[in-house]
Amino acid sequence: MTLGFYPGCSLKGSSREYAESVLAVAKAFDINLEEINDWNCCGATAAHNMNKELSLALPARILSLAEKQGLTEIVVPCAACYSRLTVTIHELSKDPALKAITEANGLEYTGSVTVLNIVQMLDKYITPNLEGRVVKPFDHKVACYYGCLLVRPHEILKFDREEDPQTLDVLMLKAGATPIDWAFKTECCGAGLSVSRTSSVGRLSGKIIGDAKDRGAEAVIVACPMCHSNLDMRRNEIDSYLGEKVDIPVLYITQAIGLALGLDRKALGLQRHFVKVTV
Amino acid sequence: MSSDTHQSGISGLGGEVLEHTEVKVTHCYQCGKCSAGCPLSEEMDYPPSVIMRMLQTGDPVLEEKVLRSFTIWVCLTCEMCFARCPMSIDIPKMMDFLREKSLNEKKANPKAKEIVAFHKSFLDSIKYTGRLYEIGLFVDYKTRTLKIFDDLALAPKMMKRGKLNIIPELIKDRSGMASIFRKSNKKNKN
Amino acid sequence: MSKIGVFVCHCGENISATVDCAKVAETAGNYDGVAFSVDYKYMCSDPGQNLIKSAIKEKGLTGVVVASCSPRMHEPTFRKACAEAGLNPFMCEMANLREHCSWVHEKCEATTEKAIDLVRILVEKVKYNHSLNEIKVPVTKTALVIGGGIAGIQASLDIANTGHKVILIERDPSIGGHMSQLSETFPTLDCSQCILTPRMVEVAQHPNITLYTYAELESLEGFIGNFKAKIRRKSKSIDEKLCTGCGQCTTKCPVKKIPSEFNEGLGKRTAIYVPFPQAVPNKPVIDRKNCTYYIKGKCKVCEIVCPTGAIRFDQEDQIMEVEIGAIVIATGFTIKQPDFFPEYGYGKYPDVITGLQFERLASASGPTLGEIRRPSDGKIPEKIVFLACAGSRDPAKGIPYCSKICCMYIAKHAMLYQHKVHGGKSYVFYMDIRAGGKQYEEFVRRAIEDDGVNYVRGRVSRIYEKNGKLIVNGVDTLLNAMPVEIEADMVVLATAGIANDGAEELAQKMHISYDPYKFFAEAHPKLKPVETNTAGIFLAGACQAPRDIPESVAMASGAAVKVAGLFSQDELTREPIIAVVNRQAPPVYSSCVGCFLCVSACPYQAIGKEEIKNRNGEVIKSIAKVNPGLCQGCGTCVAFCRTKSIDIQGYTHEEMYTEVMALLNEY
Amino acid sequence: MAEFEPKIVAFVCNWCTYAGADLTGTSRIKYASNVRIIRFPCTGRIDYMLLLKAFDEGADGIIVSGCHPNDCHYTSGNFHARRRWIMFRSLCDFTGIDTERIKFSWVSAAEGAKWADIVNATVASIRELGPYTEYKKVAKYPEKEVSHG
Repeated sequence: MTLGFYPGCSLKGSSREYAESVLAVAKAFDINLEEINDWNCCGATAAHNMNKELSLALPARILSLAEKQGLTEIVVPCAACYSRLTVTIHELSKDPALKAITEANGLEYTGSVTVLNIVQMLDKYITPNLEGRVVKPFDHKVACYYGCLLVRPHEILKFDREEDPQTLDVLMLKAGATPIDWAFKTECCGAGLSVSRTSSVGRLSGKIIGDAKDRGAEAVIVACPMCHSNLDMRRNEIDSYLGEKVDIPVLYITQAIGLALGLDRKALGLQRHFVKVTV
Repeated sequence: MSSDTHQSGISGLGGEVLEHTEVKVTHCYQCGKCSAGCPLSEEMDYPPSVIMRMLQTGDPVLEEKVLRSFTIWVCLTCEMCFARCPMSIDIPKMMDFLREKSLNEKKANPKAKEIVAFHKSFLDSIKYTGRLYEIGLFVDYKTRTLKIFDDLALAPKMMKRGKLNIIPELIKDRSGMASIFRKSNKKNKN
Repeated sequence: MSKIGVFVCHCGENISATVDCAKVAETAGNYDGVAFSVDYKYMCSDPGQNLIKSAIKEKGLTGVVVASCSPRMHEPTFRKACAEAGLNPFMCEMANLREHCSWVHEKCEATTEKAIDLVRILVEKVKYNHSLNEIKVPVTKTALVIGGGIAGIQASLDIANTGHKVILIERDPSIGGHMSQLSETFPTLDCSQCILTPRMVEVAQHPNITLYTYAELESLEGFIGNFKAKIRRKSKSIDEKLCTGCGQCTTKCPVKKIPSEFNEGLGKRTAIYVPFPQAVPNKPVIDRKNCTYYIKGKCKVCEIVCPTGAIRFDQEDQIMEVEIGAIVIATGFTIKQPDFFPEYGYGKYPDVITGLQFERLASASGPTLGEIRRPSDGKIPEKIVFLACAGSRDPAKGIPYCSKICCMYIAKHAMLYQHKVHGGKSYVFYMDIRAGGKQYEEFVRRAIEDDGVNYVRGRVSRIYEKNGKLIVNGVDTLLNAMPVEIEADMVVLATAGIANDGAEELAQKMHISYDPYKFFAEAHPKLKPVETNTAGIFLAGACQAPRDIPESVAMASGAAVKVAGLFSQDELTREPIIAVVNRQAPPVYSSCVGCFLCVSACPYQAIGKEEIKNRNGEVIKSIAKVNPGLCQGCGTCVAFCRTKSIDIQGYTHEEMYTEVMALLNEY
Repeated sequence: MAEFEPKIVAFVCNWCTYAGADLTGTSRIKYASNVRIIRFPCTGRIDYMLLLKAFDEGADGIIVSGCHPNDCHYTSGNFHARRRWIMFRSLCDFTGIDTERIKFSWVSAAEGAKWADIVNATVASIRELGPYTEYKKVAKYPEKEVSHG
């Protein structure tokens, strides 16, 4: 089967291991991910911070391209892109004036595209067939970290419960892991302030890594490239916030699933992490 | 101002917030749950509930302080406040509007220089290439902020791990992209 | 031929200042059918009324129009005067020349013309009026009280003490309600059980009160003074006559780990149980859901140990029918449980408890014998946090209202904690302190000033567990919304007071209204706080809205007086302004075609079906029939009726069309 | 020329609007004297044929007023009145009866001033519309001619 695929900028650059693992897992289940032709950046935090119209027009172009390409379901692994696309669909359906703006840009979007985040994709197409495919159970205590953009705003995303969500945990359980009950599943990692206010990120991500460590997690599982880069690449700041060196690796959910499926570590891009993946 | 805002009895900046975001500042009863849950509250000059209160007063002096505040820039739009607000007030949406207005009126807080610069660099990057060009973004951001040495150690490590593209990815329809930016900006400036 | 008298009042100068009263009387005197017309300074005075009475007698009047003030003011006065003179009171109408004319218009020709019109309308209407007789209904002088909490207890005792019979039903095995669970009560800190238990015993022993516990209302029909209720007496699996309450069975029952409802899950009970030691009646029931015998078919330990042979495993629910004249609903309320709060852990932290659970911890008869110990490990909490408005005043969670009692009981809890745990630290997160009651504010101040409770103004955003502590993320809005993080040992949520489960179902059984939150609706928020919109059904206590004990008791006594007032009459009289379905000579019988649209339109369930039978008892026709006891006279059915077969006495089609035509033909 | 004085009939409920109009009186608020109030137990009782009858008989304008939603003395009569009004209005619009001349409103027992405002506004708007002369003419055609049809 074929699903639409919107990788987003991070997956082509700093988070290419996410893309690699998504594609590897999909391939293992005979799912063809067809990239949207000539896709553009969704605008991320910058656009909606600076310019509302732009923050809707950019995702609208993506949706319009997907529609033109005949894709009905598109997989968006990046939680931030997922959030921007979903919010855009919501806003466009709600406000005709906004729709007019996108149309002014020569963009047409009739609303036929469904956007799936990675967890929804896995839930829908992988989980039902997972049983029997797990050759190397991911037998570790894991802290599943959802971050902000997968669960909020709940009114629009309607994904899982907004505090203490469970979908990733259930998925990891099926992959043979022991998900721990911890307190920072949906606290913000610092996301968009990664570069411009690194100190804040150290504090916010530090609390997350700290709690995971305190509760004995052997790995943190994420589903968002921004969360990953903050939790993985900002270890200096995190360690200095925590006052100790913590080397718990941070894995994308698709990497963890891939490992359980017995896929090649390199194919999953594990060598690209800053914190060495020991699990 | 539309007649709606007039009818709501909210004038000034609160009225503009209502007009553009449907957020009614009068809905806030100052319980403080947003400030309590905000991960960045302690870095803000005015926590979110205080921003709401300032807008409620309709006092132009306080409204000016809101537009010049650091709060609106350090807000991460993590949506925690909105998720837990007992009155379902969409504070993040309001923050988006305040940022945009602050920027248009050239009132962005000096402490937010780096944050604004980063956002600008980011948008510039995608304006010309359609997709984010991370090295370009970093170079542009560093020229804007003169923070040359921050994060410098990160780049080679990323490079080594294949996380940075040397050559930008370009989309084909770059004129279409440019047009989207032009149109969105035009409307924005008036 | 009608002989109508018109009496135009000057009301001192209130009417005559702008209306030419003499001209009104003179003009009216010339109308067909008007036999007498006069104007007078004060029609409502004794001489004025005598003028009407003597005219009725002397001129043999068949109808009267008094043109004076609003009928809402003096209609009863003038109708009574007419009745005293031998004229049916419903042959008297009032034209509103004061409120609707002289007071609202300038003195001019047009104002007098309007006055003349208003009189003419009613002169023509009176011609079509019919003599009506007040409706009399008998009264069954027994009251049903539903719910045996403090409100139901008070209402039962008050009614019983007026000499009337009361049937009190309670769905739990014992009366006492939430009040019996409380430790101390605000603002005096007297022991709840100490003041409640004597009342409970009084109920059990009162000769006028019949108490059925473990019983629920099954159905209700009838109307004020004449209700019929079916009561389901759930099987207790014991013979109450034989049981002496010795307690052998409850001691020996092998199923001992059932969370006790009375202790809010903090203690355990057996499958055959008495909810608490002071229960009334103090006889056990078997909880069939948890009893080994009912689950697995064997055990019967209780039967073996019972010295009087009172266990009845095969006992069935009994449906009992009672006739009653009035009902007091006192079914109380319940509270939201911690699992309602995502941000406070969905109920997964055992040391995040409700206010009611704290009551049990603080109660000398509770699971910890009054020591404040946390449920998880039994440790005495050194730091405790109380959260006000947990769910209340939270439209996002669907509860916009204030639960009213929490501010006070939180102050009490914090105070009790400080008294019991020396050196302990307590924090209260609040938005406003609502302490409007006698000695309430002083009580809260005492908690803050004398007992050192830390009040922090702000709402808590999140609670999570870390290293055996509960981390409470709050804020102090009085300090520029500064974040406040407390590592607490225990957190008490003052969860919202909500309507009982099944409140909606009960309201529908009784045809009473309820608000969007399923609290029962009073007939008028100010002037009829204990009445419902169904005559003869009254409300007491927290089933109407969250209420504290003094308010519940006051409401119960209020409801009891309403019942006693009703029972002071042998018959009820009601205005005959009710709907009637026409009847005609055979073979038509009635123009009603039996579409029964009126049945569904009637807000009072006052319309039923009537079968017209011939001499052989065969049904010829089925038509609508109005129950005069239930009909309130709104007339909604009249507008619905497509055959114009239903009409409302006093506002008939004939009368209303006549009014319109009389007005416009000359106007 | 003297100003046109419209004939306005008000069908009001006993519990809210009638009492509200009483309050207008006790508050001594002045309003146009063109209105004549006819009292009903509830707006739910008003069958809308009566409105047509009023136009037939020469009314220029009509006010129907009862309790606010949820304030009905009889729980739901005003809701029935409103629903019926919505249907009736479209029927009138469809069949050529001027619904501009019918004012449907809610006036509570506490809204004395509102009652005065409604009457004044209705009088003003009907004055603008002018007398409903032609309708009256149609309605008053000699009976024998009508009865043939």
